[in-house]
Amino acid sequence: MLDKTGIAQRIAKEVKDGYYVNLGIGIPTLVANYVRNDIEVEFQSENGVLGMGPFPFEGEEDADVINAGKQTITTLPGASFFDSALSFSMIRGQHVDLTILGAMEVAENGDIANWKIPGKMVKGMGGAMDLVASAENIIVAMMHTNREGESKLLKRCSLPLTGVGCVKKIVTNLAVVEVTPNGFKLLERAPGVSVEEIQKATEGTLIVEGDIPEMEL
Amino acid sequence: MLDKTGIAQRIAKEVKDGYYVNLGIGIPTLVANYVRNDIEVEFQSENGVLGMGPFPFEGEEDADVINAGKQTITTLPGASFFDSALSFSMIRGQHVDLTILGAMEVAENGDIANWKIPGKMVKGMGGAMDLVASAENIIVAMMHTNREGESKLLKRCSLPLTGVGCVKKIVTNLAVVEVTPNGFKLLERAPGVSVEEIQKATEGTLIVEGDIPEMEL
Amino acid sequence: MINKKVDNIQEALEGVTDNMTFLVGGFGLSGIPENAIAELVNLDVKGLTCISNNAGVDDFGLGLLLQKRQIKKMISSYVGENEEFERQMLSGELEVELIPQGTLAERCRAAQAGIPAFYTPAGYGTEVAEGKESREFNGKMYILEQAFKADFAFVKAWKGDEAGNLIFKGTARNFNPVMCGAAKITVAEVEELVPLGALDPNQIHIPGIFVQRILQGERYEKRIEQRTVRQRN
Amino acid sequence: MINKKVDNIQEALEGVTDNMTFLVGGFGLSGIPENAIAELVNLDVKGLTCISNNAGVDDFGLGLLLQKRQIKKMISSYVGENEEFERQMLSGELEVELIPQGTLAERCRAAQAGIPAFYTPAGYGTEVAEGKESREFNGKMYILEQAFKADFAFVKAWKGDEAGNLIFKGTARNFNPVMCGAAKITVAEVEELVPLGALDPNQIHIPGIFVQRILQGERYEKRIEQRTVRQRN
Repeated sequence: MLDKTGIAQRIAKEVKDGYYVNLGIGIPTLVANYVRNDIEVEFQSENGVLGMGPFPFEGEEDADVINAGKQTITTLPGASFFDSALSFSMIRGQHVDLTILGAMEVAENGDIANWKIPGKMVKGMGGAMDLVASAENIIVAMMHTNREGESKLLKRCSLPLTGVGCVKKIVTNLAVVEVTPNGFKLLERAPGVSVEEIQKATEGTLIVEGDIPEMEL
Repeated sequence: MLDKTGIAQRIAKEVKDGYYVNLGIGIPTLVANYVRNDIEVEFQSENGVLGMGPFPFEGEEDADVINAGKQTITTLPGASFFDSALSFSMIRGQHVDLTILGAMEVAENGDIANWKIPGKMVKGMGGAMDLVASAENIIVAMMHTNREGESKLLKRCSLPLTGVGCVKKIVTNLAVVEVTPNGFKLLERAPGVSVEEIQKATEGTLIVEGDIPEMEL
Repeated sequence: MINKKVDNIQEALEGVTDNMTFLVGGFGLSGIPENAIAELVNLDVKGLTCISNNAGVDDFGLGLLLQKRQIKKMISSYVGENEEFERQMLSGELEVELIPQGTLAERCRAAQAGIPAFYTPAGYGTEVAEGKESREFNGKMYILEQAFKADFAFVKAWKGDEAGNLIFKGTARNFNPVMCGAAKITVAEVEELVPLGALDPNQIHIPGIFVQRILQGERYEKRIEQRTVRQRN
Repeated sequence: MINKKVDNIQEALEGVTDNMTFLVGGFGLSGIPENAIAELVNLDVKGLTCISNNAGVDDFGLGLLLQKRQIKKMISSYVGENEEFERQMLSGELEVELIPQGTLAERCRAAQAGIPAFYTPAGYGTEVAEGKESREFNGKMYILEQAFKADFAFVKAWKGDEAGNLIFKGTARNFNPVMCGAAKITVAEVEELVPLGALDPNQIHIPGIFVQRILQGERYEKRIEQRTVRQRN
């Protein structure tokens, strides 16, 4: 079974040479730490920066240079700043190659819910609805089950949706799953996790074809 | 009767302090020469410049600094360059206070035709359709009649329209006319021109109320 | 050049009254019009509708207006980090409309650009689409969104000149440029008001035509929300 | 950084074939992609649809493609100043679609921004509105216009870097920035390709994400169409 760092490590392998990538808050943010350094990748943050680098050294923080998580950041040579309209032109116009974000629920038809729990304080969708409605390549990073042990990979989402039919791949603490027209297709098992355990933790249709390899990190 | 310079001179009096002004090609371009120099005015050109100055001195022309008539220009302190989308945001978003352009025909309902004569080579509308559809304050600069002596102030336009119900005022070689719900209202006569002459040269409804003053230049 | 300079924040906010709708720049606490917000607190105008990506924190940004219950309605994309906001929202004192961040930006830009409405895929098939027209283009579904209408836009820039030309810095740019000219009156406060001609005409982010009033901000705190650093090796 | 640099114009135009649709930057002869146009002449591709504000003059700009009858259709706002254009248009060899200049700019911008369609007042009640949806918003009439779809965008910038970041100069900016990212492949040619990091991230007009290929243009004539000067006193 993977921890959050392991999920980030596994997702980092999905980041290909020449990709522009938007990372959501939480586990997705960690992905940047594990991307191979022999490939060229640029990270976009929807508040208006392309070419983000690491966090600044202490004492070098600039209030005018932050990411969408409001964290102080640095930029790499070749970076650019832009306004919110142009930032979402990048996203809506499908110029960003890969979007990685967290979720509360994903359905086997690719629907995603990650912004609202009725009856609880709702913070808002931020840029998530634009990202999921636009991205051609969306990977969800999340735990396979919620705190109550209930599956987050469902036949149908029960929570208010963020987007419809958009998720392509899910990486959880238990498995890598592809969203297909017939349901969740199991691609890889987390180290030490059996197909049965994954099956048990998956409410939606799980397609298991042949031997399922253990994932390599 | 006015010549083209006179028309430009008279229109210059319509340019008020604090106005952003877009000048069309032809007579409108001349207006800039006659605007009072004790007021603050900025000229916008739809190809992407605000704060145009006079033509450059010989030898100082820059191929990268032109107006919408493709003429070499200069800029004044406080000028800015921008792309075509932002330029038409200024126009469509009604940030430009006054648009002055030429016309082939104007109708008493404010319709304007200035881009196309069926059967003849059509060069295109350029920015004229955006300008007339958006501007809150449009003044047409033109001769009162065409080369055949036919009125250009009509009941209804006969040529393909550039915009509908948009012209507010017309300054011709004979008169200053306001477009009202009831027709063309005669405001001023050109020096030495009688109301009868204007009436004769106007096919549309001409409203003449009281004494019509001669225009001051 | 048309001079847009005003001498103080009181003059900059002249005409502001109760029940108005404001566009307020900034992302989190970055690039917010600190001086305009302070003066809105001072003016004690009530019943405001504020369109801003976020709602500040308890003791800074729009949180200052929330504390004094000046805001009737917030239109935002994300409103965490604010306990007073949460209290007013849950008690029903505060009306909240949450919209996608890109839609927020584009509705500002549409107002600036004289585009009354546009289609976007964001929110299709979700609550956000309720009551809105849905339509297919090239096999994909979109919803119709309309331009904002606002009385004032309060934005903050890095540098500006008397003609109202603006340059923003880093990610403090965010929603500020697209809010310029998207309201009846745009008030820009700048960290540095430079002499006319000091800005390169080629490098101006927002031409002065979109700005009605510009002033040198008196003081900027520029608070950092998430100070995140790495250690030197 | 993702390296977009190509070494020559042949590589920059790889994939160009007959019957494609191109967005071509420039206003008149200002800011046109001179090297891309020269190579299109050289490639002798035919049946092209070109979306460009103007159509060049007889012996420069897109006029060079017209001379070789490579263009099947022009979508422009203004096409004066070109006798060969006029001849082909009147004889029916060349299809011409004239659209308002602001609509041309906005249809490019819509393609860049993933907006499939938007409403504009330009052309309402005229020929331009024929066959298009008309609709009222806030008491004013608008027509629905759609984003362009194109195979290549050819743009010209002043400076650029290997990451594809672009800066334009003066009014040579015009349609170039809004065409970036508005086609499947955007080819940017620049007067000066500068080292990575030489451009201020705050002053980049178009970030490299909108550009697939960038190259240093070999030679620029930068012809002036209307040389207009005043005399020194």
